[in-house]
Amino acid sequence: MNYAYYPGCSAKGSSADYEKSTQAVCAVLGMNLVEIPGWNCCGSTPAHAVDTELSAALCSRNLDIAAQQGVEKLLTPCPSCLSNLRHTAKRMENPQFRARVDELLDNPAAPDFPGVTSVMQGMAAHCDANGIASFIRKDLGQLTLAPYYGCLMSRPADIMDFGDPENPTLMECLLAACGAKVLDFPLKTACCGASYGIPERTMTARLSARILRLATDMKADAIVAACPLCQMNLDLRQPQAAKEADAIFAMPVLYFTQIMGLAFGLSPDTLGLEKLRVSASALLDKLEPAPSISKTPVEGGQSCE
Amino acid sequence: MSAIRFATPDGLPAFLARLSENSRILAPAVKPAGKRSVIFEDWHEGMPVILEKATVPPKDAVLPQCETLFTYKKSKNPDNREDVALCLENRAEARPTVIFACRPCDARGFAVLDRPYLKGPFADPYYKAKRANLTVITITCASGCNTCFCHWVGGGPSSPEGSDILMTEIDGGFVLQSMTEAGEKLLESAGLDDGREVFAKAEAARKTAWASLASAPAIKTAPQCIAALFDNEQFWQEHTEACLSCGACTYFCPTCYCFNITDEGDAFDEKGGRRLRSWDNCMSSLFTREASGHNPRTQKALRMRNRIAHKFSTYPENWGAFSCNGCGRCISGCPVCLDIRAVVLNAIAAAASEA
Amino acid sequence: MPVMKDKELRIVGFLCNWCSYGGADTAGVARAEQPTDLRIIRVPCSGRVDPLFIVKALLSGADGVLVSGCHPRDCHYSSGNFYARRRLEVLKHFLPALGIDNARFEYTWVSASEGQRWQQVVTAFTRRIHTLGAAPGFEDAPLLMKTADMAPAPLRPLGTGKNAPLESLKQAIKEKLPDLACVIGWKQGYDDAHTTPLFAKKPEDVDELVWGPLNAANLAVYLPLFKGKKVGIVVKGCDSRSVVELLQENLVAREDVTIFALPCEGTLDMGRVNEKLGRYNVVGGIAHGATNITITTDGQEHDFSMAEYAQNKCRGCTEPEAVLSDVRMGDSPLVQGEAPVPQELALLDAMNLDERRSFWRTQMERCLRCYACRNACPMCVCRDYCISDSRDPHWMTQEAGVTQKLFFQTIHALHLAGRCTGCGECQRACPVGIPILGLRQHIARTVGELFDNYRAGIDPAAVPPLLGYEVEERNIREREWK
Amino acid sequence: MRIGVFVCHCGSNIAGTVDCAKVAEIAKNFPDVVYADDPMYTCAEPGQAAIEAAIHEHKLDGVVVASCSPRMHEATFRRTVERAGLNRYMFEMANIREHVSWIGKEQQANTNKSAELVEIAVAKLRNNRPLAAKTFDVTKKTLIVGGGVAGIQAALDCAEGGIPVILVERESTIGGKMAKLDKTFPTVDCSACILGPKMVDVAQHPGITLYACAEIEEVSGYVGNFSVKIRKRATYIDWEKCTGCGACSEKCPSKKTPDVFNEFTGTTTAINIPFPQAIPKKAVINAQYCRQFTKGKCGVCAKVCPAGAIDYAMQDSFVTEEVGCIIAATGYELMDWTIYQEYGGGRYPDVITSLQYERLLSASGPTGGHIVRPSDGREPQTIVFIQCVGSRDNSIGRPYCSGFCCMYTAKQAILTKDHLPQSRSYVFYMDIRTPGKMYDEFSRRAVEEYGVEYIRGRVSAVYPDGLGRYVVMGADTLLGEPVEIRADMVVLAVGIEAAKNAPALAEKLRISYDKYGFFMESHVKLKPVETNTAGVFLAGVCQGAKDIPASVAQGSAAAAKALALFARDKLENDPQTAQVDARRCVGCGKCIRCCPFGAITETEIRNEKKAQVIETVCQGCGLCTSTCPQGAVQLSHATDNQILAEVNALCR
Repeated sequence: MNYAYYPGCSAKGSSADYEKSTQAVCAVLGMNLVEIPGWNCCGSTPAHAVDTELSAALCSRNLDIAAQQGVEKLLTPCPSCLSNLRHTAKRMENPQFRARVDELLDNPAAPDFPGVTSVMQGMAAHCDANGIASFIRKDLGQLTLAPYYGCLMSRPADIMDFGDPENPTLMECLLAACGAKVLDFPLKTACCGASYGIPERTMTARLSARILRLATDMKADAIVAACPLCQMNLDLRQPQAAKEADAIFAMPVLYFTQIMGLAFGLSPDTLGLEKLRVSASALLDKLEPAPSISKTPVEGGQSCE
Repeated sequence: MSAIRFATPDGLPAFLARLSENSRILAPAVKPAGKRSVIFEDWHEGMPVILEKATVPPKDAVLPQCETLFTYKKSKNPDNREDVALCLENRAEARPTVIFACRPCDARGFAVLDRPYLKGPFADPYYKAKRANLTVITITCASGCNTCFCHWVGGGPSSPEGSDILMTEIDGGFVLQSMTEAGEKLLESAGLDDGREVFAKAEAARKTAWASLASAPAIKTAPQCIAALFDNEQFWQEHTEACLSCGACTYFCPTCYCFNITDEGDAFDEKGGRRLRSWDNCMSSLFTREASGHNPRTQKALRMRNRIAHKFSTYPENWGAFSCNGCGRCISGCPVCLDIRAVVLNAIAAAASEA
Repeated sequence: MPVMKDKELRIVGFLCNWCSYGGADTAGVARAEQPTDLRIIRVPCSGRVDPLFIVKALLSGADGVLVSGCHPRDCHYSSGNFYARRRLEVLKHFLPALGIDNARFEYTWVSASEGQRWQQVVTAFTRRIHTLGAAPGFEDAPLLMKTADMAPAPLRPLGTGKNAPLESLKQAIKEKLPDLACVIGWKQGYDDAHTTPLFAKKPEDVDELVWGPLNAANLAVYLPLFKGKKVGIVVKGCDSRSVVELLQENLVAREDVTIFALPCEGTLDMGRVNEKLGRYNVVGGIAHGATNITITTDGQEHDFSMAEYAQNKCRGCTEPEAVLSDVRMGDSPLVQGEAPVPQELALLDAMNLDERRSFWRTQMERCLRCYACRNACPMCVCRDYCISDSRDPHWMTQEAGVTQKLFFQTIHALHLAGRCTGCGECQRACPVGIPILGLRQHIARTVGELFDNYRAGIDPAAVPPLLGYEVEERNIREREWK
Repeated sequence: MRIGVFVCHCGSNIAGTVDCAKVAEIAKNFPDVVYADDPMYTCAEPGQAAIEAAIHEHKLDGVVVASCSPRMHEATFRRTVERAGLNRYMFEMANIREHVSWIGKEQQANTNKSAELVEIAVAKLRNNRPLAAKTFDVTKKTLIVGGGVAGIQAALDCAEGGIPVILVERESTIGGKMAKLDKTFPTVDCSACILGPKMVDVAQHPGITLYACAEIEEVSGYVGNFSVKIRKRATYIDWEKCTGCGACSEKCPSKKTPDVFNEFTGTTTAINIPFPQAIPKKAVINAQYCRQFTKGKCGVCAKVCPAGAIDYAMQDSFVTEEVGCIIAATGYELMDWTIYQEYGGGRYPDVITSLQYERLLSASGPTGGHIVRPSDGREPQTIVFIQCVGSRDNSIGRPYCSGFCCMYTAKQAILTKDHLPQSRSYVFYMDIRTPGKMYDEFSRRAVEEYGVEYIRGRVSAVYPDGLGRYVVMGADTLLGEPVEIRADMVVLAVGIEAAKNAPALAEKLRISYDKYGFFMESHVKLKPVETNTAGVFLAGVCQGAKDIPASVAQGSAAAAKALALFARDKLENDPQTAQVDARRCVGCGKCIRCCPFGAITETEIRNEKKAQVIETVCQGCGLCTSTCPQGAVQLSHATDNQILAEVNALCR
């Protein structure tokens, strides 16, 4: 099945591993991601706080491209892109706002935009827990994972559509379907401080440390992220956080797509694991071949949604 | 000597236009509908000239469905609010009116109304003013119809009673013959061609019309017969069972003249209070309901008796003529096809068998 | 009373004493500034607000009417506002049929504590009325004459009832006659081309009974007059629905009425038949074909095919057979297809508000207030105590103006809400052919849309929609307003 | 008629934006108005005297007062005109304060509007008729719904006043929420010790009939003569025989039954007596957990019961009581705080409600009065109390203050220190609201004597730290910085809401309730005990948040209302009832079908069916009047003609 796909700029740089693993896992699931042509930045720079209309114009252009393609749904892996695209679609419902944005565009934006959804939501909509289980080739039963959505994915609730903004559960659902032990991770939607990584390094370190410490204390084998910025922050800045917290962390921070890929038996290279700063080798050691290819159905077998 | 004029069909609009310079013209107008009707309306140039028998008689011209007799206003003396002044304003309206193309039965209706309103002990000023300003141009009938029976009750397809001008259709046009002074005056200034040459054709047409009518039963004894049946409740009940007690028969009757008086509005209001006179309907229970709530005619049979007796017994007793001119609208307009002719004939027969 | 020129419009509010009047007080206590146009009439409960008050105000010159009561479930009288909601919602749908913009009427719920909400309601409603401007009147609307089209093809083959088992029916009636005060049917009227009601008391009377397309009159109208007596009645399908409605309203007892039914093959539109017959002295005879009748007048033959001359209602009829009967004969006709939008209603639907006001002004001008429409209506059970000609209550004057006449039609239509079976007798009875049936059809459609496709006169045990309520109405979304 | 119009200045309240003299002058031109004046304060004694004088001097037979809302002073002025010899219904009011002067500043528009409102009132008054009340007998008996402290107080006061009482309690014992409390503020005396004797009094008072495990099924009738059908739920134990010995629960094998009385802090047996001081002290079987019901076999309790009181076949039964008034005292419940996901949404065992904490504190509770963590039974060292959980929070649609949480939180913090002297307590608060007698002193003691740390600010999240404790993250808004506390236990001061079945009961009683389910009093300030249904009174938290002293006071107040009602042998009805014009009535029964009160019946007049209004039952809503097509039923004082007169005055 084809899905229109908006990778976002991180996918081409800092989160190339996210992109790689997303493509790989989606391929396994039978989701063919078709990148929309000529997309641009979603405006998720500090610009969107400075000039809403300019930022919306950037998003509108992307949404317009998707609309011209005639797609119904657009997938994106990045919560920040998702947030910007959805906010724009919402704001463009206001005719005055739309008129101002249209002035910034070469051509007025399409009257109706396609719906935008995250890759995570897209996967859950594409196949239910049993469907995911049927692809499992490696047993993740020894892994204890701390799902971490980051602060953006579920907020604001009415825009992002992730259920309770304090307690989203979709990622848990996917990870559990892959056979891993999933922690009820209390800080799953807490801020990691990434956006202040440059001006307020201490604060960022403190916030990250809080998450890393809890995951460590809860004996997690890895934190599972869904946001390029969070992943980079928690992984790359782990020494800074450790210094701030006066602790030693060795917590691999993987994308949920990487975990899924591992469960599906994909190779670490395919999933871009080599890009991790905190190595996932300990984690890989805990993987075992799946006991049998045809797994017993996941309880209920219902959709994750 | 009456004036006799001739008008072609094409000449009628000009004739009416000329009349309308000084008068309001009431002429038949067609109201298309699932059930088409013909209503007298203020004529103005451009309106088609319709010569059909109207669904509603032109009674409204002298006895409006509802007229404001007068308005009354009260005002308080600013120095003493308990001192209230009452001011009456008479609203008797009478503008010159010409009824065009009513039927002889309709015109005879005015004669029926004239008696109580003008010839009784008190002349009604409102009626009188309107009547004095009214000129009636009647088109004679070329035939009878299934519901009308003018020749039973003293009329006929070219009966002149109540008309100022009789108009008869002949080949190529209409002969207009004045029957009254007013009619004569009107025709003389109407700008129409002389019609004496073709008058004979008109007379012939009228005769043909008379001849086409089915023979009329003798109903001369109706007043006595109906009076004799007054207490025969069964007779009246049998003839009223189907009656719905609506006002279609009376409101569409050219001779029914009963009215109701009501006051509306407030004397202290800017518009003042209005004293209204409106048609009343003796077939309704309300007609005789007294303020106490008592009603001498609760049964519709008694009300039917009243209507028939009034038209064929008591009015004739008082005025020497039926107050029915056989237009048949009470039959054609009745939702359940009650037939006043049958009631009268049956009454005569029943009285005979009783006697 | 004149409004302040160029500044205020006339807005009338009906507020329940317990919630909304209190809410308006609360707004006052909070000094919540509001436009000055509104004049409040205090009523005990929104359930006290007869929709006719609203029509009366709008026809008398009000530019807007606002009704406000307690929130659903909060009624001081527990359920008054539930009834009000249904009735006012029906009115809201109905007003446009008259040509009145229903944005001029609103009903809402404001509690005694919601001063702020009251301020918002008044401000928004007043703004809305000012946007609409002064209400246009009826008396000076430009004239507009329009007529309804003929209905499309009938849902069943129409015929003349020639082969109906009339003789067997007469036999059956004669058998029952000894136990009955009379049996109501049809007989020949003043000529062969017209029928009139028959009240058969003796067996020989029964022989006068006729059956066929001339039997247009709905005889159910006579039943309440025989209250307490045992009577029989011969019905067409449509008539039987009126009987059912009378049973539902306790105006006739089931054990008192014996219903004789034949399947109806359609009735003629006598208005058009008479128009075609024109003036004639005598009927020379009438011949029934299978699908047409031929009437000979003064030696001339006139052919009337049922396909062309049946009443509109017969074409859209889905109940040619009685819905309730004691003696039923004849074969059941096959009805195919859905009932179309009735023609008089389609005519209204096709007009905009201005046109409708013009239309009604043009139509109502010729009304003589003879009340044949009312008295021919089997559901007009008030009879001699209709509020249209009473002084206490004093709803109407005797004045002959268009608004008075139209107000009566509104009274009739609103009183028929959920009760009208669409028999069309009102319109058939009108001697001047005013297409008033459209108003009844409009309200019947509204009732159907709002209340689960309810149709009057189907089930004697049904609760008529306006005499009931649901705490949560499925199809009324009055709370979406602000 | 001779009508007098009085246009009140209300000091400057009206006269500030309305030219009252001009309104009076305009009014003089209205029909039948023979006198008009514009007094300064119409409702004051001189103002009322002036009305009386004018009635005499100008021979007035009708009076219009244009002033404040009739909801404020209609009754006042009705009495005024009555004193001067007029019938009280020959009076109308025009509301030119709340509806005119207070909501608009333009004098010209206001003056015009006031004059029009007076005109409407005059138009209505000209159609008014004198109305006279009817008298009827009273059943001198009170029914009280709810056996919490408010209901208990009302019951005892009524019974002491000589009025028989029927007390209906949903649970198997009376005592309500107060019975679950350990100590009460501000005196820290034992709740059971002060409530217990009152409960015993209820049981022993000959004038009180107690139905526990019972609910109101149906209510009909009207003030003075209610008929109430009560459903007695099946307890599966014949209470006539049960001696409350407790042998059954000792032997009951189904020991994992949730303990409702202990707020689910522990478990109990399927057959049990909720607590030792229960009144009535009778056992009840929880059929959801009883093996006899779930598995179809057991019968242990039937075997051990020395009185032979067990009856597994018992069904719900009904009893109908005739009473003259009803007091609703149905209390409250805690809102469902688990919607707060940031506090774990109920997933963390050591995050508990304050009421659960009361049970932990209570010597008769599941822990025998030892404060221990539900998760591991250890004594907590650090306890965080979070206030306003579900109170004053618009984000979840609960803007109201629950009233007593500040005080009990202080109490619980103090008791914590008493129980665990080494412990540390923190209280996160928004504002401290302690406006009762000795209340603020009490909360200060918590801070000053017991060292409870009060932090002004909200808690943003509570989460387990993975090491067995909880991280409480919040803000100290006084210091302006984030706070993080490692706690062993978190106690939430959960906001209150009306009892679950309150709306259903309100509909049966025909009283109003707000959107949170609290019953509506007749007037927020002046009639806090009455409801809009005559003869139904309110006591306790069912009307709105209040603490024990206020609940007790309102219980007594409701009893006083009942006693005052019964001080008369006969009652008068409100004559604003519907009247049937039998001549117009066709007996179709549409009014009978609609009447919300069953106040219209069918009668026969000369063999014809007609409607008939039972005037004592009719409440005057007028639904029948707008239902009757022929206008045969007219609501007195709001007849069609009266309302039409008002419409006509406005629209012509």
